[in-house]
Amino acid sequence: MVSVLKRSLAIITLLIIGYWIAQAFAGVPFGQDKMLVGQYYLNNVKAQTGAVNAVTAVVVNYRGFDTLGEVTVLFIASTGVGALLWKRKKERTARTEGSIVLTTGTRYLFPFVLIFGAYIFIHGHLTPGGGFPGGATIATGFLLLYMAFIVYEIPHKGFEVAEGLVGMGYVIVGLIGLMIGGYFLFDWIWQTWQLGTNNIGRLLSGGFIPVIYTIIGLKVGTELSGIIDNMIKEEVRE
Amino acid sequence: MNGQYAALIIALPLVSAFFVPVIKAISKKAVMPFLLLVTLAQVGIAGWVFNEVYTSDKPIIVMAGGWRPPVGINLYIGHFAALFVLIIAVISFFMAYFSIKAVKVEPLDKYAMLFLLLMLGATGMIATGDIFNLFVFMEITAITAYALTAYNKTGEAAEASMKYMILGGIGSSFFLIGIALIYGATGTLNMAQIAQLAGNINPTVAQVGLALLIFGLAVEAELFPLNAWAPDAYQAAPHPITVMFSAFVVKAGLYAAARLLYLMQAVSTWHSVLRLLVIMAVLTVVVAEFSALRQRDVKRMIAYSSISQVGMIAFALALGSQAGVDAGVFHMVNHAIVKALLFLGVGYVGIKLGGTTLEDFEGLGRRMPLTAFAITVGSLSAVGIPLFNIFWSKVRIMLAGVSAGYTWGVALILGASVVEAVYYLRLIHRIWFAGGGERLSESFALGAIMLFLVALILVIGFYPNYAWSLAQKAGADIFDVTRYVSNVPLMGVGA
Amino acid sequence: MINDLMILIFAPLVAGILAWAFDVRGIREAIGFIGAAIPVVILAKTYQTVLSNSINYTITVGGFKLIFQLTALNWYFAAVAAIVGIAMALGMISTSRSGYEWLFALMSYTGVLGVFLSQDFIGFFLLWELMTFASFMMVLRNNRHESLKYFVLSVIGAYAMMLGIAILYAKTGALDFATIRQALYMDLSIGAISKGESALLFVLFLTAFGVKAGAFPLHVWAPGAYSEANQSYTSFFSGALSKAGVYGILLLYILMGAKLYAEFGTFHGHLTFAYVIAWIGAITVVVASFLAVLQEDIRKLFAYSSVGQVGYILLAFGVGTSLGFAGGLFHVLSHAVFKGLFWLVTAAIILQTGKTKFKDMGGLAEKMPFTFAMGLIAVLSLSGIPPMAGFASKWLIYEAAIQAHMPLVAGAIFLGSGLAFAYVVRFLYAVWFGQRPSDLDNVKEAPLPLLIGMAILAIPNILFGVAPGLVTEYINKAFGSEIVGGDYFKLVTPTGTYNALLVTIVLVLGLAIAGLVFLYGATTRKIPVTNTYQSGNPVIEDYNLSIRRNFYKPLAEALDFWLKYSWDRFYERIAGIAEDFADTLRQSFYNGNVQSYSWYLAIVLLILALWGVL
Amino acid sequence: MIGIDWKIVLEVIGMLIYATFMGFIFMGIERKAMARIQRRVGPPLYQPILDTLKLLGKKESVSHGLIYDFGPVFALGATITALLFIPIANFQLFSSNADLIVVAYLLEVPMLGIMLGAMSSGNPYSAVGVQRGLLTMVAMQLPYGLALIAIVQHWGSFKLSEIVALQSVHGWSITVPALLLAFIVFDIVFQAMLGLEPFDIITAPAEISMGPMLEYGGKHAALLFTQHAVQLFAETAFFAVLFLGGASNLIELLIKQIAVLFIAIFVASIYPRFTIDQAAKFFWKWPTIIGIIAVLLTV
Amino acid sequence: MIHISVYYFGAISLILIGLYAVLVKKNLLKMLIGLSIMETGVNLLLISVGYISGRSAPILSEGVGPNQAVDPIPQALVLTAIVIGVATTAMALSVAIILYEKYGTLNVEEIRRLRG
Repeated sequence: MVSVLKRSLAIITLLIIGYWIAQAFAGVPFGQDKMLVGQYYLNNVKAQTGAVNAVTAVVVNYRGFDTLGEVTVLFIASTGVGALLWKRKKERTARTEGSIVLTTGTRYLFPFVLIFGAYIFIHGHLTPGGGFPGGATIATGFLLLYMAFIVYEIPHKGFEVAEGLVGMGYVIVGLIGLMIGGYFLFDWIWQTWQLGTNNIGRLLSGGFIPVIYTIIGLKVGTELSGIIDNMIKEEVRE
Repeated sequence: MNGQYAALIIALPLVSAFFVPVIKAISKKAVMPFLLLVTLAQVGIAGWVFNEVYTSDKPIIVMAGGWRPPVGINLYIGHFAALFVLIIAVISFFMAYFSIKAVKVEPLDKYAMLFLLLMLGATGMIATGDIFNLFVFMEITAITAYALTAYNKTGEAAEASMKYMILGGIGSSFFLIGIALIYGATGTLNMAQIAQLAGNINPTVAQVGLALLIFGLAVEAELFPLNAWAPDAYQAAPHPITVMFSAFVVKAGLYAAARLLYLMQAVSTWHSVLRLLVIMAVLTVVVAEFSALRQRDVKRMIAYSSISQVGMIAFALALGSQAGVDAGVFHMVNHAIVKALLFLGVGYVGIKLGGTTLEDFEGLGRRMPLTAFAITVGSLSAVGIPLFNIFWSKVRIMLAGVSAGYTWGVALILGASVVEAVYYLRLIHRIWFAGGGERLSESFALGAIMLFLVALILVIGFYPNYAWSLAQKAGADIFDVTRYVSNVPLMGVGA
Repeated sequence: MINDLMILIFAPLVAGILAWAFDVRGIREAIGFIGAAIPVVILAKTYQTVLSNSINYTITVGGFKLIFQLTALNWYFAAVAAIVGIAMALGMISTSRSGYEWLFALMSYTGVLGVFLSQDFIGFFLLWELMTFASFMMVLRNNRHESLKYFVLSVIGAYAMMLGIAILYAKTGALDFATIRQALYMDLSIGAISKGESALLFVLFLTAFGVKAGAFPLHVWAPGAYSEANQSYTSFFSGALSKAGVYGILLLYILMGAKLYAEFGTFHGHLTFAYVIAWIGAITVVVASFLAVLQEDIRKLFAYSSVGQVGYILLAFGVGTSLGFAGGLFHVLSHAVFKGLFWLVTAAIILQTGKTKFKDMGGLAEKMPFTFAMGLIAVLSLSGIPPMAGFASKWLIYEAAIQAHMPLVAGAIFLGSGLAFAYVVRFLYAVWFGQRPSDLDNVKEAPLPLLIGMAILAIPNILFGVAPGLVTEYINKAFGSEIVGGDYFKLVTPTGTYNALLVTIVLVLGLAIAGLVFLYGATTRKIPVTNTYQSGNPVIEDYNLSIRRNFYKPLAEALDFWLKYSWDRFYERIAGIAEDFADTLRQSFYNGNVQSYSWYLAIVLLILALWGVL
Repeated sequence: MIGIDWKIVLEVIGMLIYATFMGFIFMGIERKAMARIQRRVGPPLYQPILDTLKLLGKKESVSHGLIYDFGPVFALGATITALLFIPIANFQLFSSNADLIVVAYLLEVPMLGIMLGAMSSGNPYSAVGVQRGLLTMVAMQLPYGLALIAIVQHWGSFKLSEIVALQSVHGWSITVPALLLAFIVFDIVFQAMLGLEPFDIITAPAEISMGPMLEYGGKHAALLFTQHAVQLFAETAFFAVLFLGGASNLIELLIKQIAVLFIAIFVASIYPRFTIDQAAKFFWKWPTIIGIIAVLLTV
Repeated sequence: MIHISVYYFGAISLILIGLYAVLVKKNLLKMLIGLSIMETGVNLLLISVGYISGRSAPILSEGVGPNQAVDPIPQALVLTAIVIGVATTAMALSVAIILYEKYGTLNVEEIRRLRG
């Protein structure tokens, strides 16, 4: 009875809240052009950043600060999971190998998955995608390895250091911008050095977007792999 | 030096946090000293920023990527932010040292990273001038806080973290809905521009948007009844982290709420939002004080006390008057000092005596006189005894509250303060006049930190002029929206 | 920066901090005494100046302008505090055992002086709280429960005052007395403050000052707090600190008198609001005096007595005529000196015997003759025997009350003074006379500093008793009008006369006649107390027929109906309910279930939604 | 102040002698009348004088210490003081220098003297006597005060001489209805002031011997007897002044005093003794209510 | 009645469903799933706000000029929001692991040692 009451109360409450939010969104009509800053981005993205993909330009360049935060959030997640699931000694406890299809497939696919991931983040300024999907794709490769082989482990020491170093790399890129251009996260490659101005729409353009996306891709890849590693392994009592 | 170098307050903790794995790979023992060093450097930078802002009397606008707002994200380091960034840095520095003594649970390198990122998150929340960036920093703060709350890896810690997480998750989701509404209505995310456009938004959208933003932040700012996670988190977190929660993490949430609130003054239902906030704030004070009354665990008791003080700050900030905001900011500063001292003292007792229940505090005056003295001064200050700092801000809040027409609110808060006096004074009696025990040795450096905080309390208590002038400037920074808007070099996109 | 007033107010505090810091026996006493003596010196120095013009000092602290002013009226209160203060310091040299007590005793001294001298509400409130806090700390050391009762009631009072201050600030935009007074005066014609608000302000301030003065029904803290502090300090606590409440009532008249009069008019020819104060005072006198009579503990007895005596002052102020103020002010002085003296005597007794209950004492007059003499002076003064200071002030209050046609209130004074007589005689009997328990055979006279302190307080009792005009003349000057006529020795009101000197002379004459008869009579032979008519039974330790315990049992029987009710128990009950409520609240709200917590969020959203939708 | 007014000095000395003598006579009247009502012969009127002289003549008296000696002396001295501030007939003495309140208080002071002496004797019966005396005083204080207040409020002055003068113009106090009530109250209280039944709880001869006076003998007792005599005179005179219009000469005063005294004696001989709590309850009931009505009527 | 687009409706429905799970389900994992659903709903909402009828993705290649693309900002925001959501979920799951170790259950009504 209590449960029914609770459910019905919840439903009534939620419907009222939903109605309230919905009537507010009625004031933000769907499908209309409400752009203000967005239009500026669209108008100037090519000239100012060298990227064709406006989303990427916004993410990495115009609103680079958000992305720095985003990377940090992921870093926190990986660190946090590492901290919480930390044990003096951990190892994998899976008892069965993956099926032959899985193991074989993994063996052949793994390099391609990595390459595809790299492709995604390197071409972030041109096509949909970017560092995060790319990194996630790379992590998928490692997940495949975990699923296929019971003994496999990522080299966590190395991954951790790499994670830290690439993270630092991002900030250092930003600090170089501060030194060269006078602003933190300033796109010195595009705006000061003006590299690839003739190449808009091709790979070697977009200022530091590909650089940063590479960093992010590597970082996301290692972090997500680390999270998987942490969650899969269990404590060994001696 | 160029004002843009103020970006270092964000960049330094970040780069240091990323550097920790490398340090760990070199030597595990170097991690904590490194943490200390970084926080010290942060104090230096924050001090420079503070000096810069207060001597030039102009805010520093850091434009990330060189884009002028609203195209790029800007940091707005005005009087308030400069003051609080400094407070955050100093407290973090102290707590970094305290962590060396207090935190023994592995893995310390992760702890160091999370510590730095918590500091970063709060700094960012206070400094940012962009509403979505605020969300990002809020999440940085929140997720680090989740992780650190559970850091001790006991059942209680995990439980507290879980509660925090679920409530925080709901809060942030609705905050994001609020952002969506505001963005949809204005087409921009820059706070200054939102302030400019706020008057023209569809009233329903503005009302719901503002309400949701405040709702999301109120969870972080521990307003009743959204604060249920707070006592658990305070109690279960490692001692230095509790200090940081109370001293500045909550403050960041409060500040953000106040900032958004005043930026959106032009919204037609603004005053009703204020009234609602005042009600919530008063209830926060009353419920928290009563909850603390018979608390057996001192850390939890002080946590409730902290919540109630935060409620008082929220009350002041929600008054909608210059006097109220000034008083609120002043109280924030004082409360940061006092609660840092109290949690530090209680935490140190917890480490030395193995627990923080009331029984552990019996005879503390004989066992750990210095710590006992510090806790006593902190308690007396929290009660609002004159010649301690909180007295001044409390008086200010009360005057502002009644001037704004909330006599009932002030009456209830004062009534709750009586309850506060009761439990703090009981604690003091227990410390000095009950029980006994052998004298334990106390850490010299921690003693020095405590005495420094005690001295601050007394200096502000005896001669609050300087602190008050700071608070006034910082308060004007929040309240005077026109100045805020004019200080941000908007490009005039679309407008 | 440095100025006489600053030194006057803060010298005790600084001395207290120093005494606390150099906690070495001898040094701390010296520092403490100097700190307590400095205000006396400064007040003596400024005596001539204040009558003609006031001394001002202004300082800005934290954006507030604190104004201190030494006017004729303030000087009077400060001087009273200073006399008791120095006596307290002397007493504490003998009775205090730690720097802690010096710190807080002197801190409260600073608080009291500051309260009297403040001319703005922030300074007033600050020092008020400081004073409360310091006196609380003196009690906390000995008894947690009583001290908390004291503190909670005081803080309720202080916060009521804070609320009142804030309302005044909101209405007038000012915090200094002069402006507020003017603004409230202007408000008579503007009417920005409604009747309800005026009533609220009145109740708030009355609560604040009533608590400190121990006015019924807020007096319950007094017995515990007075008796659980160091008794030397209590002389100051009861003698000077409770006067802050009285001063506050006076302030209420000064600031809001006109406004309150305009709002509430008169009731049978009395100012309505003043009538309330007068009745509070009268009830306090009666209730506290009855309770004092029934006490079995020397400290409790004087504690209730103190409450009752302050009731007289409230009553006098409540009369609302200038004669009433004069009487009240005079009683401020005489209460301070005789009650301060009583507490020092108590301190000496407790210090020397270690006993506090009447049943454990007796026959000490032979062992501590000087203390006894001082106690007798205090008894004479308190019970209003002419020509003592206590009589002169009481006489003025009678005159004022009856002249103002407040017969019932005056009746309360009669009853109260009868009761006062009863309890002081009881004190005399139980402590000084009768058979001495054998464990008190080695009791010695009190130490010298304490005796000096007593003497300092005893002299004014006699001096202002024989020459009450010294005080009334000052009061006349302070008010700037001839309230009480006559000369140094003779008080003249429109309806009555009291020539203190003549009464003294006649009394001496009468005593001389009686003494002559006595001297010319037969020789006397001294026999011990135990050699007495006992229905044939010898008086021995086991068969002690002294009735020190339950001396006034018959009275308690006569009053049994009323004694069933107790405000103290009532408050304790409320406090208990509040604590239980707190438990229930936190157990049910913070119930530990995260799902409930999520519901709280949902409910807030629901409220927001309903408020938005509707 | 410097020049001594010899007329006053003579008046004072004369008055003291007269009052002491008449006081003793009043005591004699009291005993005689009481005896007559109880159908005894009773002692002669001058018997108290003889008693006192006998006590004074004793060779040696015992003492329990300084305060024991001081008590009776103080009591007598204070009584004399009180007497000198009451206007007696056409002798104003010092009455212009002190008013009703002073006199009322001075009349209580002797009590303190007796108590001091009694308490220092260490005798439990004395202590009981002290307790009873004080409680009686507490009990009667309220109606007593109310009666005095009624007088003062009605005549608008505290000065006894003025009250007398006003009565001679407007008629005696008891002719005023409100003051008649006050008179009734005062008369009840007066019973207790004189220590007569039903309020003779203080001495309660059969219960606690003589109460406060128990230990005294010799010259101490003589002093107390004298004190009692003077007090009797002073109190009756006070009564007469307040309610019976004072007097223009000693004879008139004497008549009024004796009248007052006889009322007291008659009441005393009719009623048995109250216990102390009964007395308190009694005083706080009817006399107080009547007193309150009286003072409210005079406002 | 109000008229809102089906996208908004869907997104808001997701939010409500998620919140319903949090409010009603006792299993911690289900509550966390609810939170995730809520986040998804919010992200969808954010994206929908940026959509402009008849325009294509904001990649300015051939045929897509600045006036033919939808608003890029919400998409950028959502990218960030998704990552934040992932991070929260990861943290929540590791906390859940600890809770299960210590309490032996994931029923939130039994995980309440900290109360009052």
